[in-house]
Amino acid sequence: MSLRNSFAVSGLEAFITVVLAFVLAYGLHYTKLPEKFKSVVQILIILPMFLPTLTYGFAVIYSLGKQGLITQIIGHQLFSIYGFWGLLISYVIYTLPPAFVLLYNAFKYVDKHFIIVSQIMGDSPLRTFYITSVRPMIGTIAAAFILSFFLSFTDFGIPASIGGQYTVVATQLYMVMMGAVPDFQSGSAIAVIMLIPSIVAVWLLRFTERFNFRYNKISTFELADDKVRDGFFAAVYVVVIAAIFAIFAIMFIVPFIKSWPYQVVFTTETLQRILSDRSIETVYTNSVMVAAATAVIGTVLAYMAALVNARSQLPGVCKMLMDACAMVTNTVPGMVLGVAFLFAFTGSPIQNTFIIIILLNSVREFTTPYLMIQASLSKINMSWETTGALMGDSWLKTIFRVIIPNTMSTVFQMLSYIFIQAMVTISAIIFVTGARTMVMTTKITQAQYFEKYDEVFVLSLLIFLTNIIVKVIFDYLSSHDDIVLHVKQKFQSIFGKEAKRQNAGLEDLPERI
Amino acid sequence: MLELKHIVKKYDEKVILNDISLTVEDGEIISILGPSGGGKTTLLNVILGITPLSGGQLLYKGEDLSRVPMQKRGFNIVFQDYALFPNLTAYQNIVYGLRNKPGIATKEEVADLIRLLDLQDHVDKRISQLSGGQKQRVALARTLVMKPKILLLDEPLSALDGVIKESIKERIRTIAKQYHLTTIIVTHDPEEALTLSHRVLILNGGKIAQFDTPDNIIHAPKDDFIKKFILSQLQIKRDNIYKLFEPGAMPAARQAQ
Amino acid sequence: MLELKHIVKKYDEKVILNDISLTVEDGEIISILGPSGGGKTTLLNVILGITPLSGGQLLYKGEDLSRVPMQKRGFNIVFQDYALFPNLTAYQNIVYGLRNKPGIATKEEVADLIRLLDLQDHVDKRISQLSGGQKQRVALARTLVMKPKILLLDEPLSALDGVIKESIKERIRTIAKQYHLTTIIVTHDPEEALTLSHRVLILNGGKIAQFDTPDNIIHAPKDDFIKKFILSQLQIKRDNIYKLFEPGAMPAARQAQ
Amino acid sequence: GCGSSGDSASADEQVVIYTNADPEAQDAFKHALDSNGFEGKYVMQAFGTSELGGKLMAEGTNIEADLITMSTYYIDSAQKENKMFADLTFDAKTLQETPSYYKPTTGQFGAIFVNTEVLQKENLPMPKSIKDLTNPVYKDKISLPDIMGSSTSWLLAQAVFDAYGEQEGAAILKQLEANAGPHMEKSGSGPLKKVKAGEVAVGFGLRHQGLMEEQKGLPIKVVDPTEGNFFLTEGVAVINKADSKKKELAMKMAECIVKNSRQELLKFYPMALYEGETVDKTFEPAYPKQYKEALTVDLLKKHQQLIKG
Ligand SMILES: Nc1ncnc2c1ncn2[C@@H]1O[C@H](COP(=O)(O)OP(=O)(O)OP(=O)(O)O)[C@@H](O)[C@H]1O
Ligand SMILES: Nc1ncnc2c1ncn2[C@@H]1O[C@H](COP(=O)(O)OP(=O)(O)OP(=O)(O)O)[C@@H](O)[C@H]1O
Ligand SMILES: [Mg+2]
Ligand SMILES: [Mg+2]
Repeated sequence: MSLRNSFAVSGLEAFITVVLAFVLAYGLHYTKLPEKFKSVVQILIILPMFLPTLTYGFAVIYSLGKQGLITQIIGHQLFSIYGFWGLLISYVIYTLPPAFVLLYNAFKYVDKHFIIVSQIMGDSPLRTFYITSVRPMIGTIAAAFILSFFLSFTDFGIPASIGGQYTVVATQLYMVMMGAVPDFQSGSAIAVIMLIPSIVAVWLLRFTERFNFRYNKISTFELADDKVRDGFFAAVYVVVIAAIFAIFAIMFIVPFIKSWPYQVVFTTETLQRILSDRSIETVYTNSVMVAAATAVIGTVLAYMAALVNARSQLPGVCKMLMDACAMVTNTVPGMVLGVAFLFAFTGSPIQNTFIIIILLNSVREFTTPYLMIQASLSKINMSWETTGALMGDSWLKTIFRVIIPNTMSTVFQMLSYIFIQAMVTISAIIFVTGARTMVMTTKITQAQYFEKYDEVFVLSLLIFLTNIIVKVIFDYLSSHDDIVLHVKQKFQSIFGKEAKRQNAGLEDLPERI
Repeated sequence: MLELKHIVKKYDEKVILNDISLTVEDGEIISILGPSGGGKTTLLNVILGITPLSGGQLLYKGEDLSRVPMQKRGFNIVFQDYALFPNLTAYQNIVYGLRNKPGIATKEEVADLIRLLDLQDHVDKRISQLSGGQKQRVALARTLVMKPKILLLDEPLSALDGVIKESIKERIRTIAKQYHLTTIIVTHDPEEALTLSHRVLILNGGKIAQFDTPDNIIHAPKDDFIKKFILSQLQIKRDNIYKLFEPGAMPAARQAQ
Repeated sequence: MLELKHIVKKYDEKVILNDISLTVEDGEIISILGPSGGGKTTLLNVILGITPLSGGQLLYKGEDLSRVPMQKRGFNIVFQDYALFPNLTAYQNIVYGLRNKPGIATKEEVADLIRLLDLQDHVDKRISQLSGGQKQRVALARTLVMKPKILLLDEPLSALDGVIKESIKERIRTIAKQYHLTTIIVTHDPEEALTLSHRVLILNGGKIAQFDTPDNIIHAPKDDFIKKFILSQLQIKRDNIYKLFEPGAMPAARQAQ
Repeated sequence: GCGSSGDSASADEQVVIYTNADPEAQDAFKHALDSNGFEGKYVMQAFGTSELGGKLMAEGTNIEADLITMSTYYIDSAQKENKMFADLTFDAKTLQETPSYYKPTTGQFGAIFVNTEVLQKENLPMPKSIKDLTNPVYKDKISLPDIMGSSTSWLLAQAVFDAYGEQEGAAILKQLEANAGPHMEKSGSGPLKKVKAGEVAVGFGLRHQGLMEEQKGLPIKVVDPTEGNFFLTEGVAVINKADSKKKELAMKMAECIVKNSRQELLKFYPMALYEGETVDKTFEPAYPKQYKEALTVDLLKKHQQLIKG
């Protein structure tokens, strides 16, 4: 029953999310809206990603519930948020950003030239749309569907807070593993059942791979002016972003209100009280430290794996294994992974250290950065390693001198993605944090147990702000990776002989052999 | 008859095409020649209607097309990179347009065209299985099936082998004659431009450097640019080939032995 | 002296190179010519050592290199797509190998090379700011700095303009002479092959069709394939150009007016 | 006095305390420890009941903590499973008999609470008993914890089974579930959350939590059900670790908590656990009651069975 519910709500949710994400991503590539507008929209759509998933359920209750912000503004409740519809909406909000990011990036590799070919061949607008946008994206659409499906299929936070009578398999797992009587044995049985769809997912991905094709090159062209088209998309963006804002606005209001919704008086008391707690500082530092370390280690892991896959001569089996690994870590519920780590590392020296948290996070956030870097590694020149070898480099040396510098912009994207994810994930690490290794998200979970919602929101905002800053910095670095290069050269020319040789040339070389 | 009157095209205040006026007769083959960045592709795009004009007029058979959208102009293009749909077979690509305008070409006409372009053996192949020359011909067939009023070609030959190149040139000439098709070809190879077309338009920095018959361009180059850019290339080629066919006159060969 | 003895290369039982035997003298420029898929790039890869032999032997100065890994052979290549490192400037690309083998070239030698290739004004530019011809020369310089025993070039000229093409050809000849460098060039343009090199190797279907001086290939083609593939291309070109320079002899031009 | 002297210890020597207690109880523990010379000699880390339960089951004596406070039925089953707690070396006279490896810290009653504003707006009668809530007028207007997800729900089940017997009780509980509809909560604090947010009019949960909101001036009122206020206890236990010095220190702290924090705890958790304790009548529940059988995990499982079938 709960399994059927899970499939129904996750399936429908994934369908809606993919359609919506597709429309949003399409508009950013195929309209002539001002570039500034587009870049703002692009960030706003993924804003929910910067908040801990735990807050989504709250946000929905406090905005669309009986006493919610939206309900109060409109004057009556739009629909009952408990059960199917609440889940559906929260899941869509939850999975829209990652699905959007996936599709948005994939559109970059679609040759826009074909729009003209299609139009000039007399295609109807619908057929042009299909042949130039949908058809080339089928593989990615499937991937986005799977991603979205599993995110909601394995999430228990949202159904726990607004699932109502609509039981899903993830909450069952939650109740068995973490309920009144923890039962890890039955829990693992449910977890195994939950893994079955990932087999289907791997198959689906392999199947849609057949539809994939590569364009020889990616040409851009000047889009025709079309006020109707641009206006339509502008409206879509405004509506979607307004909806996201309306639902999350409450999070930015509650911390400044004495007691929502009974004493709506502005106060910074709550904020002061919560932030004056000395332990917050430690926990915040821990969080940033863990997220930063996870970002670095996760990036290195994903990079190495992708190198093996995209640029090594290892047998195909290794590469397939790598892909399967990437897929599976994405489909295992975080809670199961956390409990697995708990059992695996009990009694080992890394128990109750930051290392285990970082390791767990790195494994959990493997898939997306892996896919990101793999795409860009397989696009860059295949002759560089050979050239490097002919110039006397070892393979590793070429990797460091050439391959990595030329994928720097993707590396920055990976770093910021993993950092943000590590800041917001909860379900996996909750089991492996110890007394001295608490992070923000576990603190938030506690606040939730103790009914301190204002604290939940304040801490979430802190995470949110941190993520925004990180995102902005890394986006900037990513689009200006030559700046990094420039700074590096400056440093090298200021310090050391080694630098001088590399930069200024041959001053130090012996005159003759 | 296609008339361009004082055509101006700017991108963000940067003038790319500057006061281009010319007339192309029906059935004529025109080559556009010029250095990289000279505005060749832009001029093609303007005629096709991909990109709007910044100034001037475009007339076809006296009708002003300056504001008519691309789809309604009835011109067609073969892109330099062919832009064949990679998910369809060669044949599906060729008859792609017929789905939208079923009456435009009969089955026999398509078969004729396939035969004319020597594609019989390749129609069932996927695009990735075709050689460069074959792709080129499929792209040409796909466009010709649509019976365009004017055929535009962007660097159609630059990626091809010498032998294939000649055969495609021959085919373009045959088709232009057979269908009385006005054809405009962008290229950067003077030999190609001068041997293929009735008249050659040389663009430099967005302006017309010369628009004349090959004969006149070779024997009466209008300025130094034409002499240097066009003629010196040809002369080097001529010298190379003269030497090759002169027995024992190969300097490189002599040095080695 | 480079000797190939009964070289065989297969990919999954498909024979790509079939019993290739030949000898290249020191300082000689050799062109490899042939239709697409003929095995030209494969032969270059086999000599360079990127891909292992399926059979036969490769000897350099009498030493058997068949099992010696690429890095130890001391040969070097300029790829068709240059494979320059975009994160480095032109100059950093040129001296890239010196970090690993600091003694291999002196400062003056590098400066000489840069002058010879006319790159003085471009050494501080990023790769993306260079034109195709400049990239080509930077790639050449980067390889020459390593003082390879044999220089391999895969279609080094096919992407270039006529005028630049001639100047690069000239430079390759000068360098080969100056450094007494054995040079092997893959191309699909007979004109290029025949005017640039001392001897031309024509490959067809993985076999040697002819390996001879340009003179002999033109005046004593060994078989029909050579006649058709090589000579007809050249003759067409010759005819084209003869006609261009013969006043009033242009058939296309005549037809139109 | 269980005082100890000396300055704060280095991180390695600090005693690690894991607790599932509410912040108010944590504060009481801290106050007791700090004012008796243990300041800086321990770190206290709070967990959700489920997570701490999971850790106890999975890690056994490998757990980082030296000292825990936890729901006592959990302590029992962890001891059964892992034999992980040391016998306490001090004594304190409890009102009820306890095993040798823990002493109770708090007793927590179950109760009904209502959101008076919502009750009024929806024109609902004030409930007096749990059974009242089976009345169809409360359909979708009440929120209850789920017995599978939270031990708080057990207090509800105990009250019902005690008053109406197993058969009728199970039927009543099923009716209650149907009435709660979408507001069956996985966590014990869920119902109060719903009542606070105005999503429902009535909820069932821990009495002291409702009391606290009432005192804050929110439109919330605690109602003691006539079936009785049943209770669960939390207790303190020492992990049986190899490091005897730390175990000793942990033992001292356990003793200190038992002996010095009760005064403060009684303010939030008005239930006498030790001999000589008295409770302010105004905070005392109206119908305090104890279940006839010992509260073990097996009993909980049996009740789960009865309800879920
Ligand atoms: N969409 C655009 N926005 C701004 N500038 C453009 C755009 N398209 C082309 N240009 C500029 O217009 C000029 C002419 O470009 P065009 O592509 O017409 O040259 P071309 O003659 O076809 O060159 P090539 O032989 O290299 O193809 C170039 O300087 C180019 O940078
Ligand atoms: N890694 C490989 N695996 C299998 N077959 C290959 C591989 N590399 C090349 N071939 C095949 O070997 C044959 C010769 O290829 P090669 O690249 O040497 O041709 P080429 O003469 O350089 O052609 P072109 O002029 O098109 O570059 C082709 O049929 C090609 O499909
Ligand atoms: Mg162009
Ligand atoms: Mg090749």
